[in-house]
Amino acid sequence: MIDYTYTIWIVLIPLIMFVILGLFGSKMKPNLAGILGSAGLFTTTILSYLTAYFYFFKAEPINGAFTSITAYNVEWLKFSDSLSIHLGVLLDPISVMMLVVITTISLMVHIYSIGYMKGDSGFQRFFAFLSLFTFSMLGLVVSTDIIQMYIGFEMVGLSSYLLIGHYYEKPSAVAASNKAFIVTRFADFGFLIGILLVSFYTGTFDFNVLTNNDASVYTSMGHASFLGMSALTWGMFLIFIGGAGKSAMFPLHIWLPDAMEGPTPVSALIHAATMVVAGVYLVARMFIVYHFQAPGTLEFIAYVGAFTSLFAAIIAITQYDIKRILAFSTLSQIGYMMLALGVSGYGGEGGVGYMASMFHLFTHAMFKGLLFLGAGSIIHAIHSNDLRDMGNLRKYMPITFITFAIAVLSISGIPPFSGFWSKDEILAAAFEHNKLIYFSSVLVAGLTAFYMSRLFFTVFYGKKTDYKHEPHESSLLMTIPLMILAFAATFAGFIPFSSFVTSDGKAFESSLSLSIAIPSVIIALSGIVLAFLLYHKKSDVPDKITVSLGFLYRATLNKFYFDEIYLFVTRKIIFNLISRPIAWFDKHIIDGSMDGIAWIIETTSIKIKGLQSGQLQQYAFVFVSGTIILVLFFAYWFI
Amino acid sequence: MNLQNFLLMRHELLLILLVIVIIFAEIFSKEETKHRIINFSIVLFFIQTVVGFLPVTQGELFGGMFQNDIFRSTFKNILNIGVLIVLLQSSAWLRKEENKEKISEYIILLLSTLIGMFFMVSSGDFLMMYIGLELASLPLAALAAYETKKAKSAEAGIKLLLISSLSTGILLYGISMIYGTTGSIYFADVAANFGNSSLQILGFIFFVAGMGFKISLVPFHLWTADVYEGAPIGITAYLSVISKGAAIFIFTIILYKVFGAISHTWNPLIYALAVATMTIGNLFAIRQNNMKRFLAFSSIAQAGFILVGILGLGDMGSTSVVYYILVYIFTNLAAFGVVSAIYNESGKENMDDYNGLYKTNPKLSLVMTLALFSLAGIPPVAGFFGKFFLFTSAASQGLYILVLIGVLNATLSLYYYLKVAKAIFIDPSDNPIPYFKSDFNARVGLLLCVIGIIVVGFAASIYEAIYSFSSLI
Amino acid sequence: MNILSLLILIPTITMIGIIISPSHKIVRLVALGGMIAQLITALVLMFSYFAIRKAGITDIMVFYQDIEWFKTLNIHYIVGVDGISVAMIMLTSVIIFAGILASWEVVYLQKEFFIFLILLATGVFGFFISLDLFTMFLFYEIAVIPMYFLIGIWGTGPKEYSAMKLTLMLMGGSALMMVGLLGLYFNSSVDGHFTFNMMEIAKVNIPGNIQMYFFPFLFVGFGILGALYPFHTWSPDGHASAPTAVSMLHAGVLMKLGGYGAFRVAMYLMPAAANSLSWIFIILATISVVYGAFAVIWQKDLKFINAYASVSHVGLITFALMVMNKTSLDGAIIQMISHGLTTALFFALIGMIYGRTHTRMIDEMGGLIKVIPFLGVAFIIAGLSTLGLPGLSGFVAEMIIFIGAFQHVDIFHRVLTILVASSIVISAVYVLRMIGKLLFGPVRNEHHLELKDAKWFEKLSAGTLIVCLVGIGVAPLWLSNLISDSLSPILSKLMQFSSLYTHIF
Amino acid sequence: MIQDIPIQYFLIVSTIMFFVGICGFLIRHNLITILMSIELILNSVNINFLVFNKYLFPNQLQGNFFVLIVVAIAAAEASIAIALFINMYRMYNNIDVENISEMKY
Amino acid sequence: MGLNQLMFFFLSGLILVFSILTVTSRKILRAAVYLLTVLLATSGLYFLLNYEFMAAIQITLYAGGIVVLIIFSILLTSHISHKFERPALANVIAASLTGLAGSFISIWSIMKFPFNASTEPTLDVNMKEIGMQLMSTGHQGYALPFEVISILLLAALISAVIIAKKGN
Repeated sequence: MIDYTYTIWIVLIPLIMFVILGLFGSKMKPNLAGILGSAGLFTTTILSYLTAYFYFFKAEPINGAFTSITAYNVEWLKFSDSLSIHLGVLLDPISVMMLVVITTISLMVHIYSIGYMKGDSGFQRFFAFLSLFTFSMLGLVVSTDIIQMYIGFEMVGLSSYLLIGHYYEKPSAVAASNKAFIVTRFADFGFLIGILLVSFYTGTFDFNVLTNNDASVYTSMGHASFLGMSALTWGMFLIFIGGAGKSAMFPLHIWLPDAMEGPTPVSALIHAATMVVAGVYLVARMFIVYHFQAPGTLEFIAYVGAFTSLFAAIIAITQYDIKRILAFSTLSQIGYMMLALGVSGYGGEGGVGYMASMFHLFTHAMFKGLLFLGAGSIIHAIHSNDLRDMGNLRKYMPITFITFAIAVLSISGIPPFSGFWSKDEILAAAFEHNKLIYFSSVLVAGLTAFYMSRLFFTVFYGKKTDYKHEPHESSLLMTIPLMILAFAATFAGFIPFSSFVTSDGKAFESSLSLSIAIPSVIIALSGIVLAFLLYHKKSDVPDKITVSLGFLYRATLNKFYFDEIYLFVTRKIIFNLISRPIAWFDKHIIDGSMDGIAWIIETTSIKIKGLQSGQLQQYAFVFVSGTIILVLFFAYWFI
Repeated sequence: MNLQNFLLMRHELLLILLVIVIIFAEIFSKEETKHRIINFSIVLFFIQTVVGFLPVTQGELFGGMFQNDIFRSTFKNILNIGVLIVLLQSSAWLRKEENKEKISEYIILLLSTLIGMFFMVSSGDFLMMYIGLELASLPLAALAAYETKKAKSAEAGIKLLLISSLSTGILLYGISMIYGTTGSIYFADVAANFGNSSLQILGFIFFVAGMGFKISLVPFHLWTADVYEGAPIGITAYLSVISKGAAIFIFTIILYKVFGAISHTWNPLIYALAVATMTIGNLFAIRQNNMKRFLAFSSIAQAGFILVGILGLGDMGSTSVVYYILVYIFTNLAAFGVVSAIYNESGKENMDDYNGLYKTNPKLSLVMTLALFSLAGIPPVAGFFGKFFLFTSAASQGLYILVLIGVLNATLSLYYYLKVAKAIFIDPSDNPIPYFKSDFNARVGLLLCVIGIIVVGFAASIYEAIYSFSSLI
Repeated sequence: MNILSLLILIPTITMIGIIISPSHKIVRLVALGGMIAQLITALVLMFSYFAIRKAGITDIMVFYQDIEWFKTLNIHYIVGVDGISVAMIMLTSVIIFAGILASWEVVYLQKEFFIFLILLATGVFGFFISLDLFTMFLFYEIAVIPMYFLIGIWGTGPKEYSAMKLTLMLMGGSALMMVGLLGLYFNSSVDGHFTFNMMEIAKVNIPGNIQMYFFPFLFVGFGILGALYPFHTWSPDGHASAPTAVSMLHAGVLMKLGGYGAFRVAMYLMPAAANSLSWIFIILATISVVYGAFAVIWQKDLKFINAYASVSHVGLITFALMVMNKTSLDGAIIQMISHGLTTALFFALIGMIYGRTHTRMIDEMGGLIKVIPFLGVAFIIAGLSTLGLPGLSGFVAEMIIFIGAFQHVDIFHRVLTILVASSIVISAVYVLRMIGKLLFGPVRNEHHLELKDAKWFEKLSAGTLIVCLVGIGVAPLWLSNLISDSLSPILSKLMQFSSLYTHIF
Repeated sequence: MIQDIPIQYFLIVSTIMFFVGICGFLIRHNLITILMSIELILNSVNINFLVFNKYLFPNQLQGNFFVLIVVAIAAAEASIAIALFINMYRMYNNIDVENISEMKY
Repeated sequence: MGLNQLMFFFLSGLILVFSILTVTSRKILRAAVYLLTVLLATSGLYFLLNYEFMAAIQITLYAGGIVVLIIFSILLTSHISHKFERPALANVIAASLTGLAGSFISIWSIMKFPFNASTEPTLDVNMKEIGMQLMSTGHQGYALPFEVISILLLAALISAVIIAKKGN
């Protein structure tokens, strides 16, 4: 038996780094802070790899399945003998896989950022927050307890907030960070209620109990139902809402594009590779419960995923901001993961969707991280996010060009790049399960290839030469991570994922099904070709197309006006129709009634002052008549 | 008249002696040394006060007309302390040029009203009570009009006298009916024969009206503010605490002992009077600017609170009432002491003249604040305890609604007490009352008050002592 | 000498020390010294409490001391603490310590300021250690009255109005309380031997109808201090006008007196009425939480923002109290502490920022984190605790309350829990909006570019509070243990009368 | 003897006199007339005392002495009142009740 | 109708009529004279009651003392020919209503009360008896009130003096 207790350090080292950098960072030289942060993370990465190595290769699977191991556990809060919150480290295939992903990407981003953020006034702060984020994310994935998961969700939300708002003097960055936090907070509210509901019926927060297939905890459940759905279904649904918020599923997706206001490495780390998949991870973590106890919700998840992927892909076509395109593509890809989970079965071959989802999560982290870092490199070079300012960059930035190309091919699902393999599994799973979703997914594959190629060709081809400053290739600190990730994006697809990460922990043999692969590759290729034709050099064809599409185009360009709808809801309804009236009500009615009492007393006091007229005879009159009235009252009426 | 009798009546006899001594002093002192009479009489009075504290036995004289016991004599001691403080506080004012000629008269009259109150407190029949009451009222009217040059003073005197006469008339009518229906003016006989016929109730209510005038209960209170405003401050203080306290005391005793049989009738009556008195007093106090007038209405409200305590019946009721009067004497005299010190110094007696007082006269301000808090019933000063016990006493009879009205009124009263505090501490002023040092006597008086305000609350033994005495009557 | 009486004695001595101090520098040193002594005493108390419990002593109250005072009325000076009071005493001593530091630079009538401040603290300490209802009431009023002067003299804005309103409303509350207390007193015995001793009254089964009569008095009376809807309006005005340390102490501790009293006196002594009337107050509390949170959004003044946020958060306390199961009660107490610390920190920071910018309107400030990073960061931490971020105490408290409340068998309570929990979203909205406007964005007023960051005492003040916030947030178990043992006697009494609420975890 | 006159007759007379006095107190302008009304009031009370004494409790003299005292006090009262009036007369040159309504509210 | 009754009605009529005249007369000196009449008639009632001593007191002290005092002060402060204005009608109505209500209630109560004429022997009221009781200190003794009254009179004297005394 391997002692995994050390894994707690995987989580703690980034936290310690955060504390050190947070408290003393401002007194350090910037580079020292960067190196310190990276060094800490490097240690963590090594530990994670070690863990993965031990877990997957050294430990003997029991009954051929990877078991989940509680490596570390501490009671954090206790409510009763049976109900308590624990914090700890839970190792199972997906959490170990996530450890690898997170530390890898995070390390890359750390190194990259030393170059990218050079000269930034908030350099140390940036690294402190990166550490905080890494800590939160790692803490999230190793949750032993659903509350720990919730805490992780909140904490990554916070770090995301802080990092998006890195350029806090830019109002748009502040607005974006607020939006990200509030929207995910809203989702977390759902998550919280879900937790409350589920734990109410199961009496536990512990994942080991909750996700135990034979768990008797569900059998004791009452038949409570609401609107025709069982309470547990509702609970799981609400928990999904939490995941949907973090993973920016429709309609909670609105924060993600805006989150691109943050520094690009942050986008790569948080808004592409790690945090946004937390929702997927959550669903995967509770997959057994979904599958057995709330299949309806799972179905729903599949549709939400499919819709989001299509919806985002469509929007991505029309955008001009390079990071926004990537953001929408992220949405789309996460939608893939979600739908894969949604269509998955349990155990063995049937659980291919689950496996595919995790697989895609893994490969996506690599190539999307790469895309963002590449985009960062481009932005760093030309100081703009706008596609229209770019062109012909392959000449100036060869390394970026090549690595970016690999990433684009990978995301488009062109073999042998990693994206192909995982996407193929997803399509296969969808095909098995639901033809509608399948077709939609294939369409998305094509769209993905198209808009990524559009981006690619626009940036790197064309004849644009009128740069104010000559763009140049980024420094080694930035290109080395690109290269490493490009390597990963190229070859990650060859990892036999199904032998490691499956729904029931048991390895199975997954095979490439040509009947699925060939159509999807053809679609992807045609997308690329179309994009090449339209964008490889400047032409007016795209403009004509946009004009002919009219409203549809404008709607897409404006992201189907979702931001406006949200703005309407918040500004008009919550602010103006709820908050303002309440503030008014409080000031004038509630407080007014208190002041009103004072006013009544004061007024009475003024009104009755005539009683004290200063005239002796009136006093006497009151005196006498008072006496007589008292006599009348007490001598006659009372007796 | 043996020694025993003398001891029983020593408060009254000593006071009479004191008055005679002062008359002689007046006669034999020279014009320029007249002001020494003040300190002379204060010292004498102090001795008298101390003697009053000697133990007393229970007994009655003159066939029951005069009754004394430790409870009554304790109360007289309380009054003595109050009067001592009043004398200390008025000495600066008495020394003023315009009052120089009438110093000893002032003291004599004051002391003779005190004699009246002592007789009233010790009375065992309506006749003595009536005489005591009159002796306690008539000279006060003259004292109220003491500043003969001032229109307000004259007005106060006339108002007091005439309303007092009217109330006496009504009181007497009531007493006559009580006499007619019970056949006696002795308390003991009346108590035995009092019934519930409407004529008796009528007599009783007329009696209450007459007493209500002295205690200034609503609706018999209207004279209070005007007289308080017009009278010299010392007299105002005297009226508001000593005179009122004595009246409340005998009123309580009479209610309990004489009219105990019809307590079910007077309970609602006192209830109604209490509510009216508290509320009206407070409502009027809110708007006042003149400090004396303000304290007048405040004292009306305080009388209402005391009535709440009376409703507690039994030992608890009388204890809480006497205890509160004790607290109230110190408290109100402290307030009047400050007002009078300031008036003597600057001639100002309006609330807004007090703006910024704390900056110039912090000590006086603190005394005033203590007094106000005690009046409002804010801990840790004595007023809190006093009020708490009053309400406790009423609650013991289950009168929770009355207690609620009472405490809400106390809250309302806090409003105007805080207004004074606000003027003193918060409101800025362009020309605040400049710093001054009041004379020795006044400071001693205030010191006594402050000690009283602080000690009486915490020293549970005082309450216990009163409680143990109250069961004796 | 009983250590509890020391908690009253030290402030008293400190006040005397302040009175005789010759110069204003010494005054504040004396005040600080006194409050450090107080803090140490409180720490000693806490550790000895743990030691006593560890030693297996299971008395409900420890450090019990009973001195007869008014014999005939059976009024005693009785002190004693259990875990809950110890926690509240710790809270108070931390906040008064931070408060003294936060008012380090009060110049105007400094002596008086510190005297009033410490007098207020004395009242609070006395309240928490009292087991006799009379002394408890006495200390309660001692705690309330200095507020008038503190706000009236050293406040800002419409200070007289606010001070008066605050005082009158709170004293109105105490008026109601008094009726309730007397009602308890006169029903505290079967043989006519009345008592104010809480532990004695707890042994008596007061008839149900009498409980129904007096419970509202006590609960609302305390509730007014606890900003129970709709009697909360003193709080925004009062806080807005109060000087920094006073807001801290008031929102941090004094409002807890309400919750604590409602719990310790009203609910503990009248459990039957508490059970049957809980539905009214739980609805009020729910309104208070949601309504308060919504009301914040529209506010522009930092202090109003925090005051309404306080309304919302103390509403949560009432809510949790009224759910009446172990977890939620535990949560209620922790929320008291957490809110105390958070809001004290908030007010401290607002005061410090106001001292620099001379405005509290968020529209008139911006980008301050650039110029005053320490205050900015501390402000963000306070904000995060307010919105219940994990790792800070706010989260712990809210989580316990939600979990506890949701364990209630009654569907009604669970629905309300969901409503109440929605406040976490609203609080995120207003906190982030406030932080965004105040600290981020461009610096709106160029004068603000010259502001200086926190001085040592400000750092110490805020730092102390932050350490406590984080300490509780990271490791709440000890606090929860401290409290939950002491809940059992109260809970068992409450349970005795709940035929409805049997399903408790 | 007077047995043929019922006691109530006396009482009615005195009562009416009492209230006439009170009416006088309430309506007269001149302070001296107000004082005279008070005398009426006291006089009616005296009648009461004596009548009760005579009719109901003739074996003692409580009523008599009460009246004696009341008369004495009434005299004292009147003397002080008149002193006050004279003092006032010096100030206003008349003694109307309107003069004494300076202090109010 | 016996002589006593006749006397009674005569005196009562006198009292009532002159009482009312006292409080309504618009000439002050006349009012004083009416008051005197009332007081004298009252002393007549006392004679009727066989209280000769009290009647004498009434005449000397009341009629002789107080009324003289009053007239004296009238002369000092008023013009004899001065005729008062009529009091305001509202005042009159309010006052008379109060008076009527008061007398109605009182008389009603009186009529309802069962007065039992005493069967005990009547004490012979002579000067000696009065003197004895006045000086007696026991039950039914009035030495104390007598003494206190003297203080009161002294105080009243001083009071009157300090007020009426002309300042310097």
